[in-house]
Amino acid sequence: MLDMTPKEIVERQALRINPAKTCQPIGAMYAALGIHRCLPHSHGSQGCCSYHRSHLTRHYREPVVASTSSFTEGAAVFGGAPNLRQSLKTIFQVYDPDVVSVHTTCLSETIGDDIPSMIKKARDDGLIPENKWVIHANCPSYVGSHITGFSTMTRAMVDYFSDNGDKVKGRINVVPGFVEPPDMAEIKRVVTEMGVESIVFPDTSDVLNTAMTGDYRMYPNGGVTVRSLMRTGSSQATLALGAFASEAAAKLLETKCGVPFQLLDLPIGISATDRFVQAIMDITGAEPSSGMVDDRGRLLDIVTDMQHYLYNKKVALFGDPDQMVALTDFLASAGMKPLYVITGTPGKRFEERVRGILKDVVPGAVVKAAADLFYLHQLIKNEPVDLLIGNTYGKYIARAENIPFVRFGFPILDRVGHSYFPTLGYRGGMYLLSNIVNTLLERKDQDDPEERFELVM
Amino acid sequence: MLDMTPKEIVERQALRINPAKTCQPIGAMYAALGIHRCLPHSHGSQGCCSYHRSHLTRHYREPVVASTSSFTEGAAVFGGAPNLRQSLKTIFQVYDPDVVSVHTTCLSETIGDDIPSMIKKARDDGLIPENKWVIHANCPSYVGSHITGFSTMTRAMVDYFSDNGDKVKGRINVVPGFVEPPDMAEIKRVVTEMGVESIVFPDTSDVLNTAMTGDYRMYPNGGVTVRSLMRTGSSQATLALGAFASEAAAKLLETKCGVPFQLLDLPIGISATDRFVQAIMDITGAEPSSGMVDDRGRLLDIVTDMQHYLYNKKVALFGDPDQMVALTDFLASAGMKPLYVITGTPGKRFEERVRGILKDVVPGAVVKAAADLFYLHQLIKNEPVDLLIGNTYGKYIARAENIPFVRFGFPILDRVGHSYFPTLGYRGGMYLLSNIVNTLLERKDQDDPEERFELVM
Amino acid sequence: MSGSRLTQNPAIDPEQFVKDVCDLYPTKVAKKRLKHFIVRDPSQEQEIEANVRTVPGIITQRGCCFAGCKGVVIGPIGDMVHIVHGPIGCAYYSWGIRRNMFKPREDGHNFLPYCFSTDMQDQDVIFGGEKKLRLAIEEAYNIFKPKAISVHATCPVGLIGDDVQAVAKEMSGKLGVQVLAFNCEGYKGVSQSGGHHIANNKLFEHIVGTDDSGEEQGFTVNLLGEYNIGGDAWEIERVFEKCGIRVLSTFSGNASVDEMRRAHLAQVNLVMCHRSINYMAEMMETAFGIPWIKVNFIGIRGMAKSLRKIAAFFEDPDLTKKVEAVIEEEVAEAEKEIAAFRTRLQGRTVMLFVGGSRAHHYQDLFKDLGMETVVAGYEFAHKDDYEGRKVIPNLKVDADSRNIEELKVEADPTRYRPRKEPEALERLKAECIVDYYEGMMPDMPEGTLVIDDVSHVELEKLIEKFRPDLICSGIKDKYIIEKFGVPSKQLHNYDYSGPYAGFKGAVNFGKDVDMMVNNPAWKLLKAPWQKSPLLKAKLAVE
Amino acid sequence: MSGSRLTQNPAIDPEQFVKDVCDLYPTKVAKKRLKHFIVRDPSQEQEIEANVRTVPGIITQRGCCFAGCKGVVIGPIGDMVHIVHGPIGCAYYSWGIRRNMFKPREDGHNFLPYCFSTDMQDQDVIFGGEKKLRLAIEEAYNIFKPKAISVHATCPVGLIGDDVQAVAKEMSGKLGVQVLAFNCEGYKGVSQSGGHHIANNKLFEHIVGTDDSGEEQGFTVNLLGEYNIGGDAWEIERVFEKCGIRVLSTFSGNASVDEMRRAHLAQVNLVMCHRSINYMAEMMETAFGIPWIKVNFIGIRGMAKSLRKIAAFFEDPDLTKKVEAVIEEEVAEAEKEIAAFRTRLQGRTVMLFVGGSRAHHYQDLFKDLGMETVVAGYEFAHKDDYEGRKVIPNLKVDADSRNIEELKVEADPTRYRPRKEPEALERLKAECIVDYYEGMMPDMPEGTLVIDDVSHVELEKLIEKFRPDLICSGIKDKYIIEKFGVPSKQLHNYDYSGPYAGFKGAVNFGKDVDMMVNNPAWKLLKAPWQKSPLLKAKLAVE
Repeated sequence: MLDMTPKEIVERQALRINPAKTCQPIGAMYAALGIHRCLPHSHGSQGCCSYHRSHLTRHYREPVVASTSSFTEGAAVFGGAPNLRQSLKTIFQVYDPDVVSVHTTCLSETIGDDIPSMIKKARDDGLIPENKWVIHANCPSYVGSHITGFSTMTRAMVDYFSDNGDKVKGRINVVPGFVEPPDMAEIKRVVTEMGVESIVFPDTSDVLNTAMTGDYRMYPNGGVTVRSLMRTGSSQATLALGAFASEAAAKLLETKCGVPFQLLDLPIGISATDRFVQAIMDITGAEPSSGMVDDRGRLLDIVTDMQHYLYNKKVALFGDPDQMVALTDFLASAGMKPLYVITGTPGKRFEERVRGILKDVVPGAVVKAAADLFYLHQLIKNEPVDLLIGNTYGKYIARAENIPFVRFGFPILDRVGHSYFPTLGYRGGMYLLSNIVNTLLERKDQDDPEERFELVM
Repeated sequence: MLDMTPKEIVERQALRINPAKTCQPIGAMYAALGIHRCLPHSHGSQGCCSYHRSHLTRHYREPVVASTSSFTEGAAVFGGAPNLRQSLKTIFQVYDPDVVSVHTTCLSETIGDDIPSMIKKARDDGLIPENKWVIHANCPSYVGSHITGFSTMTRAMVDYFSDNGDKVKGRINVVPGFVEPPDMAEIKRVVTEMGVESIVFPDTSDVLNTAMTGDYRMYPNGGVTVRSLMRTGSSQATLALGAFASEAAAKLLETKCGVPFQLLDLPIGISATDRFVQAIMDITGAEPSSGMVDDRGRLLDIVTDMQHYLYNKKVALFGDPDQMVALTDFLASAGMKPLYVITGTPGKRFEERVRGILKDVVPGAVVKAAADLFYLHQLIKNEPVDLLIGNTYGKYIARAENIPFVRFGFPILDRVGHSYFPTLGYRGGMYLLSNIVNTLLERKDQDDPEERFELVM
Repeated sequence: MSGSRLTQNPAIDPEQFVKDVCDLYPTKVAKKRLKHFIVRDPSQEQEIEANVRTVPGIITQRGCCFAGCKGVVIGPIGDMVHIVHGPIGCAYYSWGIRRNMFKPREDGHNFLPYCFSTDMQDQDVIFGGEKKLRLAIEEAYNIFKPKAISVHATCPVGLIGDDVQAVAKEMSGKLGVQVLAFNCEGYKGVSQSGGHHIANNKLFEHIVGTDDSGEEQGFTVNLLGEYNIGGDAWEIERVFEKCGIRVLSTFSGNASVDEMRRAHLAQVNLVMCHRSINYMAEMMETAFGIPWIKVNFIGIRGMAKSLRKIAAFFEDPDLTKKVEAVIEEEVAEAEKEIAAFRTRLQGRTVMLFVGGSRAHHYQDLFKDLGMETVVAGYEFAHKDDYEGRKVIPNLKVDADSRNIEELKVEADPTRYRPRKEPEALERLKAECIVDYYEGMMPDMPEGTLVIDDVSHVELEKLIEKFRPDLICSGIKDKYIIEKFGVPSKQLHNYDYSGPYAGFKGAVNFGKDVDMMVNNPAWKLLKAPWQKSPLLKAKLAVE
Repeated sequence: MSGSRLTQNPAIDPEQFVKDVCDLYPTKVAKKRLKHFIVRDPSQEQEIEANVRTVPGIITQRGCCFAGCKGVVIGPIGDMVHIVHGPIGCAYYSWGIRRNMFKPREDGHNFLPYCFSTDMQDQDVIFGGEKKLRLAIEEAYNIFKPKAISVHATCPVGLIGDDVQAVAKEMSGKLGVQVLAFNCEGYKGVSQSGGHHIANNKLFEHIVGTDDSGEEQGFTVNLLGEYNIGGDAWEIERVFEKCGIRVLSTFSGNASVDEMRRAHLAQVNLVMCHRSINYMAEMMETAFGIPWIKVNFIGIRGMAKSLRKIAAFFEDPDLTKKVEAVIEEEVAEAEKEIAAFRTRLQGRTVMLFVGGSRAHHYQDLFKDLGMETVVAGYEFAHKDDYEGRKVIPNLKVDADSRNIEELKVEADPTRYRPRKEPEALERLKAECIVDYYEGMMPDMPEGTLVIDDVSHVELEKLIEKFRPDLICSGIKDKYIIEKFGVPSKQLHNYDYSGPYAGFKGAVNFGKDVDMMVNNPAWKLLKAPWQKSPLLKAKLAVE
C-alpha cells in the first residue's frame, strides 16, 4: 500500500500529494444545509455540485440536495448571470425552498461574477418570491479550504439575516463550526441543560442524520430558522467555536449588531469543554447541571482508568484546524504525545497555537498547516507512531505502516457512528476517547504473543 | 490459543469447561448496589465477597463496596448467626448504610442458615438502628446462575419494601433486569421523555458509572431509594424486562400489592423497543416523543445503510438469557444469521423462545441453555461464523479461530464503553449496531487484498 | 412481453404522468424536459432528446467534463501519475471513490491510491499557473519516476489561459517522460460525456500504437469501456482465459499504460461502455483496421451472447467449441446459483437511471433474475445510446458538442492491417456482430418509460406514483430513494460490492439484489402504533 | 533517614491517627484492630497482630483458602488440568485473572486459558457430589489426556462430606493419571494463607521428588514463590542466564508439573514470596538437604543484592565474577533509564497494602525511585513476615491455624543430599544468607505506619489524612483510592503491565509509576469554576 512513497522527504513547492483539505464550496454547501428549508446552489459547472453532493452523501449516508447553475462554455466566457436567473426561476417554482444559498466556485470567481448584483436584479425582477431569501458566499476554491467556505457561508447568514435590536439578556449565539450534526445537537443540549437560551448556527442536526421512516422529506425538520438567524443580532453574546470556522461570523455580528463575542476552542475534551461551559457561566451567570458535571467526571474517569494504554503513546493526527487544536490539547492532557499535527488548511495561526500546546509536552513535534498526507506518511516512515487519528483517507497510511487508526473528522466514508454520536463536549469526549482506547486495546490484543494475551485490560 | 480444544464434540455430563455463567451471589450483589445507600453483605466465606467485588470492579472500573460474614471453620460447623450479628453491628456503626442487603452463598445455604430469623432477632436485639433496613436473598450457588441471584435480590426489594396502596394512575414500575447502568439510565430517560412517571428498580446508574472528581463517596448519588421501592406497590403497572431476571419481582408485586405486570423482552433493537414503547402507550396512553421516533428511524437507517455488511452474516452469540433472546431477534431482523445462541444459565424457556425466533430464518441454528464456551468453540470449529458476540471470555475463541468479536454482555473486562453507552432502546441499538458494523468493516479492511482495499464502505 | 407493469395498471396513464411531472417546471423548461421522456411504443420510431444542456437550477445527476476525462477514462490507468491542474477540489473529489481496481504489474508501479494536484492558489490564478504546473510535473517526476504523466485542466485553468499543452510538451522534452495534457475544463460540454471524448482523443493520438514490440498471437482482444469496477474486468478475463481469448489491453480498468501502447496489435475491440469509448473503437478501426464488437458482459445470457459474438468474429471452430463448452458449464452453474434469488425476485419492478450504458446493460441481468425494468434512462448518453448508431449521421452538432474536438483519423501508413477480408467484415456487419449498436430503446417494451437526464423532482414523482421494488442509480440519489423505503442499488460503484460482470458476477448481483429487495429491515419502517390506532391495553386502569 | 514524612508534619500525630481510626469501630472491635497497627519505633522490639480472623462486617481485602490454594499456588501450573469441585463461581472467578503467565513446553500442553468445574447442582449437594466429580475427572482425562489433574474442594464440598481424596485416589488408579485433591474449602483458615500451606503440602508430598531422571549440573536453583505475574520469572531467568545460573523449576509461575517433579535436584531454593512458599522451602531442606535463600528480585539494588547472595552461596569465584559483571552492566543501564523517572518521583510518598510479601519487596524498588514508603501492611501475612522468622518459635497456634495440617517431614532416605558442608552452611546462616528472613518491619523507619489487614474505612482515613502520592493495593481498592484523586497501582496484577522484577522490570515499574503519579490528567479533577469563585466575565451585560 502506498508503495511509491519514499521515506526521504524532499521539499515540494508545487505538487500537492494526497491532500488534507478540499475546496471552499463544499464547506459553504454544508453550512447552508444547516439553515431550515434552505437549498444550497452551486454557481459554477455541474461537476462541482455533483462532487460536493456525492462527497457529503458518502460521509452522512443521507440525502444531500443542492442545485447548480450548470455552466457551459458560454457561461464561462460571458458570465453566469443568465444561468443564475434561470436557476432561481426553476428552483423557486419546482423546489420551493425558503432560502437559496448561492456559493460561487473557482470558475465563477475567476470570471468575476458579481453575485450580490445578480441577486438584487433577480429580486427587482420578481424572480424571488415574497418571504423567500437568496443569500450568497464567495468561495474562490484557490484560497483557503473547505473550512474557509464554511466560515464564509456562516458569515453570510449574519450578513443577510442578523437584525440589530435590543439585546435579550441570557440568550447567546453559538457558532459551532464545521462539526457533525450530533455535535451541534450536543451543544444545544448542553446549553439548554444549563437553562440558557441559545441560537446555534448553522445547525445540521436533524438535517443530515434523519430517520428512515418511509417518508422522504426534501427539507427535513432540522436547521436554524431564518427567524432565529434574524434574532442572532439581539443576543447577549456570541460564542465562536474555532478560529478558522467560526470567528468570521461572530466578528461580523459584533460589527453589524454590536453582539460581543468570545473566540473559544472547539469543546473537544475536558479543558476545552470547561472553557466553553465557563464562558456560558461568565456571560449568563448560569451554572452547569449536575449531570454535566457528572459527565465531566466520567470522561476524566476514562482517562485515569485507561491511562496505562494512553500514556506516552505517540500519535499522528491530521484534520481540520479547529479540530486539531482542541484534539491536540485533549490528547496531551490525557498523557499522549501528539508527534505530528497536520492540517491541509493554510494558517500560521494554527501552527502557533498547536506548537504552544505542545511546547513543553512534545518539544520535537512537527506541526504544519497547508500540509498533506504524503508528507505525514513520510514523517511516519521516519519516526513511527502508535496511533493515527484522522479522516478516512488516513486508512491508506494506516495499512501501509500497520498503525492502529481512529477515524475522526471529515470525511468518514467507511465507518458508522459519526452521524449519531457527538465527539464534542464531555459526552462526546467519552465517545471519542472510548474509541481511541478500544482501538489501542484491539491492537494490543492482536500484537500480544499468546502467553501475554490479556483477559483483563 | 485454546489448542487443547478438539474439534470433535463429545457429550459431557459432569465437566463444565469455560463457563458462560457464574454463581448467584454476584447477581444479588449487583442488584443490591442498585438501591441507594445500600451495602451488600455476603453471608459466607471471605473469598466469595472478594471475588464478587473484584469481578464487578473489573467490569465497571469503579469502587464496589460490600461486606462479608467472614466465615471460618467454626461458622461452617455451627452456623453463621454470630457472624451475621457481628457484621450488622460493625456495619451500621462504621459504614452507616440505609440498607444492608444480605445474600447467602453456597456455604451458608448448605449449612441452612435461616436469615429471616437472624434478621428478626437482630432487629429485636436493637442491632439494626431506626430507619435502617436489612433485607435478604437466598442465593444457593448450585442453582441457576448470577441471573437467578439478581432476580432473587430484585424480588427481595418487593418482598421487603413494596407497600400495597391506592394505585397512582400513569405511574409505572420498570424492572430492567441485569443490564448496565447506562441502560437503566436510558430506560428512565425514555420513559420520562414520554411524560410518564416511573420507578426503575434496581437502578445502578450513577452508582457504578460515577464521576472522577477527587471526592470519594462510599454511597454515590444513584440507586433507587427505599421510599421509591415502597411506592412500587401503588404503581399502575409493572413492566418486567426479561423473563429470567425480572419476572419474579414483577410477579410478587402483582401477588403482594395487586400491581399487574407485563413480561417483555429486553428492549434491544427496533422491534423489542417498539413493544416496550407500545406497552407504555397501552398502559398510560402516553405517546412516544418525536425524538424517540427519530431515534427509531435512525437506528433503522443504520440497518438499511449498512445492510450489505450485515446480510446473511453468520453469528455466534453467547451471554445471559434475556439478552440473548432480544439480541437474536434484533440481529435476525437486520438480516444476520444467528447460527449459535448459547447461554450458561439453565432454562428450557430460553431454548424454546430463541428457537421460535429462528425457526424460519436459521432453521439449523444451535440454541442451548446450560451450555459453555468450550462447546461453543467446538461448534465454531465444525462450522465457522463471521462474527462472535459475547462477553470478554469470548476473546480466546475469537483469537483461536480468528473471528471478529463484539463484546456485549457481562462481564467486559478488556474494553471501555459499556459503562457509558447504553445498548438498550433505539439509541442503545445505534451504539450496539455501530459497534457490530464497524467491527465487521475493520475486519474487511484487514482481509481485503490490496487491490480491493476500499476507501468508501 | 405485452406491455409493462406501468401500463397494466389502469389507474396509471404514463403519458399523463409525464405531462403532470413536466407541469411542475416553468413553462419553457417543461417544454424542454418533455422531449427527454418517451413512453415506449415499439410500433413507432421514437426519438428522444439527449446530450443537451441541463436547465440551470434543475437538480441533476450530471457531473462535468473533468469528471468524464480524469475521473472516468484516464484516472483508472494505474501506473501513471495523474496531476490535476487547478484548485484542490477536483483532484480531491476524484480520489479513490470510483472503485476502478488495479493490480500493479511487475514493475510495482501503482499510483491509484494517490491524489496529485497543483493545488492552485490565488497567486496562480492572478499571475498564471503554468510555472507551478511545470514545477509540479518536475517534482512528480523526481519523486516517482513514472512511465508517463497526465495533466488535467480544471475550470479556472482555461479561463486564465494556462497553455497546458505547451507545458506538457516542454516538460516532456525536459524530463524525458511522456506528459499528456487534457483540456478537460469542467464547463466543457453538457456532462461528463465531453470528457470521455477528450480522453479518447489524447489516448488515441499519443498512446495507442506507440509500441510495436512483440508479436501477438491468437485470439487477442482489447476491452474498451470496461473500468474494472469491483473487479468486473477480472471476472471477464477469467472466462476469457477459459475460452482461450487473450486481453491485450483494457481501456481503462486495471490499465497499464505500457499495455495500452500495444493495443493496436489486437484482433478486435470489444466495446462495453459504448458511450465513453466508442470514439476509440471507431478511430482504431480507421487507423489500424481493428473492427469492434459491442458486447454486454452483464447478465448470464448477456455474457453468453457476447461470447458467441466474439466466437462468431474469429470464425474458428476450435474457439467456437471451447466457447460453447464454457458457456454450457458456466451458465448451468450460474443458473443454479441464482435460482433461489430468482424465486424471491420474480416479477419485481426496477428503475434504472445511470451512466451512459449501464441502464441498458443491466436490463439483461434483471431479466435473468425475473425482474421487470419499467423505467430506464441515462445520465449523460447521446441519442445513439437510446436509439442505436443508425441515428449518428443525423445528429445535429450544437454549440456544446462543437467545443469537443473531433479528430480527423486516417489509416496508419505502417500499422493499418485489415483483420478480416472485406466480404467477411461486411457479412459480420450485416449480422450485426461488428460495428453495430442498436441502443437501449429496442429492449424496452411497450408502456415502459425512457427518461433522459432524470431530475430530482422527477425521481420523487416516479417513486410516489409507481413505487418500484428497486431503483438503480448513483450515490446522490441513493439515500433519497431509500428514505422512501425503496431500496436503491448504486450502479456506479456497486455499493462497494462486485464483480457484477460475467457469470459469477451475475450470481453476485443476484445475491445483492435479493438482499436489498427482500431485506427484513424494510418491514420495520413503521412502528406498530403507526400501523394501527392506539389500543388501550387490558392493563390500562381507566 | 530520620523519621518518615508522617512524623515530620507536626500537625499529624500518627499515634493519634491510629487511635482515632480505631475509635470508629465498636469498642471490642477497636481493641482488636489496635493490635494490627504499629507506629514504627526502631528502638523497640515491636509486635504486631497478624494472621487472625477479620471481624465480620469489616470490609477487608482478604479472600479465602481456595483462592490461596487454587488461585495462587496450584493454578499457575500450566500443563495440568485443575478441576474445581463445587458450584460454578469459584472456578469462574479464578479463571484467567491473575496474569500468571505460562509458555507451553514441547508437548504443547497448555490449560491456562481454560476453566474446569464440576458445576455442582442442587442434586449434587443433596445426594453428594462424588459421583459427578468422578465423572468430571474421567471426562477431563478422556478429552485432554493431561499429565496430571488437580481437584479443589470448595465450601459446600466439605460440608456435604464428599471425600475428594478418596475419589482422587480411585480415579488415579482407574485412569492411570496422577490426580491430586486439595481440601481447600473457602472457610478454612482466616485468609488465602491457609490455602498456600495446603497447596505446599500436597505438592511436596506428591510431586516434588517423584522424578529422579537426568543429571543436573552447575548452579541450579528453584524459584519458589515466584508466580510469573506479567512475566517476572522470565526477566529473572534472563539475568540468571547471563550469570550462568540455571532454574530447574519455579513454584509456580510458568510451572510445568514435569519440572516440579525434579525440583529436588537443585542446589538451592530461592524464596521470593516468603508467605506463600516458605513451607516448601523448609520441607525441601529437611527432606532433600536443599538450603534456601530469601531473595527479593524487585528493585535494582534488591536484584543486585539477591544475585550476590546467590553467588555467596555457591562460593564459586567464576560465578561471583560473572555475577558482578552482570550487576555492573545491568545496574548501570537500569540506573540510566530510571534517572528521569527518579527526578520526577523523588520525595513522593507511597503506601503499600498488598499480599504477604510484596508490601515489603516493593519498598526496595520505591527507594530506587527516590520515593518514601510511609505506610505499609500485608493482606494475609503472618507475624514472621513483619517481624522476621525469629518469632516463629513463639507463634501461638490458634483454632484457625490448627485446621491447616503441618506435615511431619523427615530426610528422604534415598534423596537427601546436603548441599553444603555443615560449617559452610552455618557460616552462610550466620551471614544471614541462608534460611533467613528478617521481615518487613526492620526496613520501615521511625514514624512510619505498619498496618495489618487494612480495612476499607482505615484506607479512607489514611488517604484523607496523609494524601500520599501513590497507593499500591489490589483491584478492590484501586478505584476507591483513585476516586480520591490519588493514583493506585495494583500490585497483584501490575495493572496489566510488567514484568516488574529484575533490572528491566524495575525500569518498567519506574515508567509506570511515573505515568501514574505525574499523569497530567490528575490536574483536571476540578473544573475551573470549582477552583475559583464565579467570575462575571467582561462580556456579561449587566
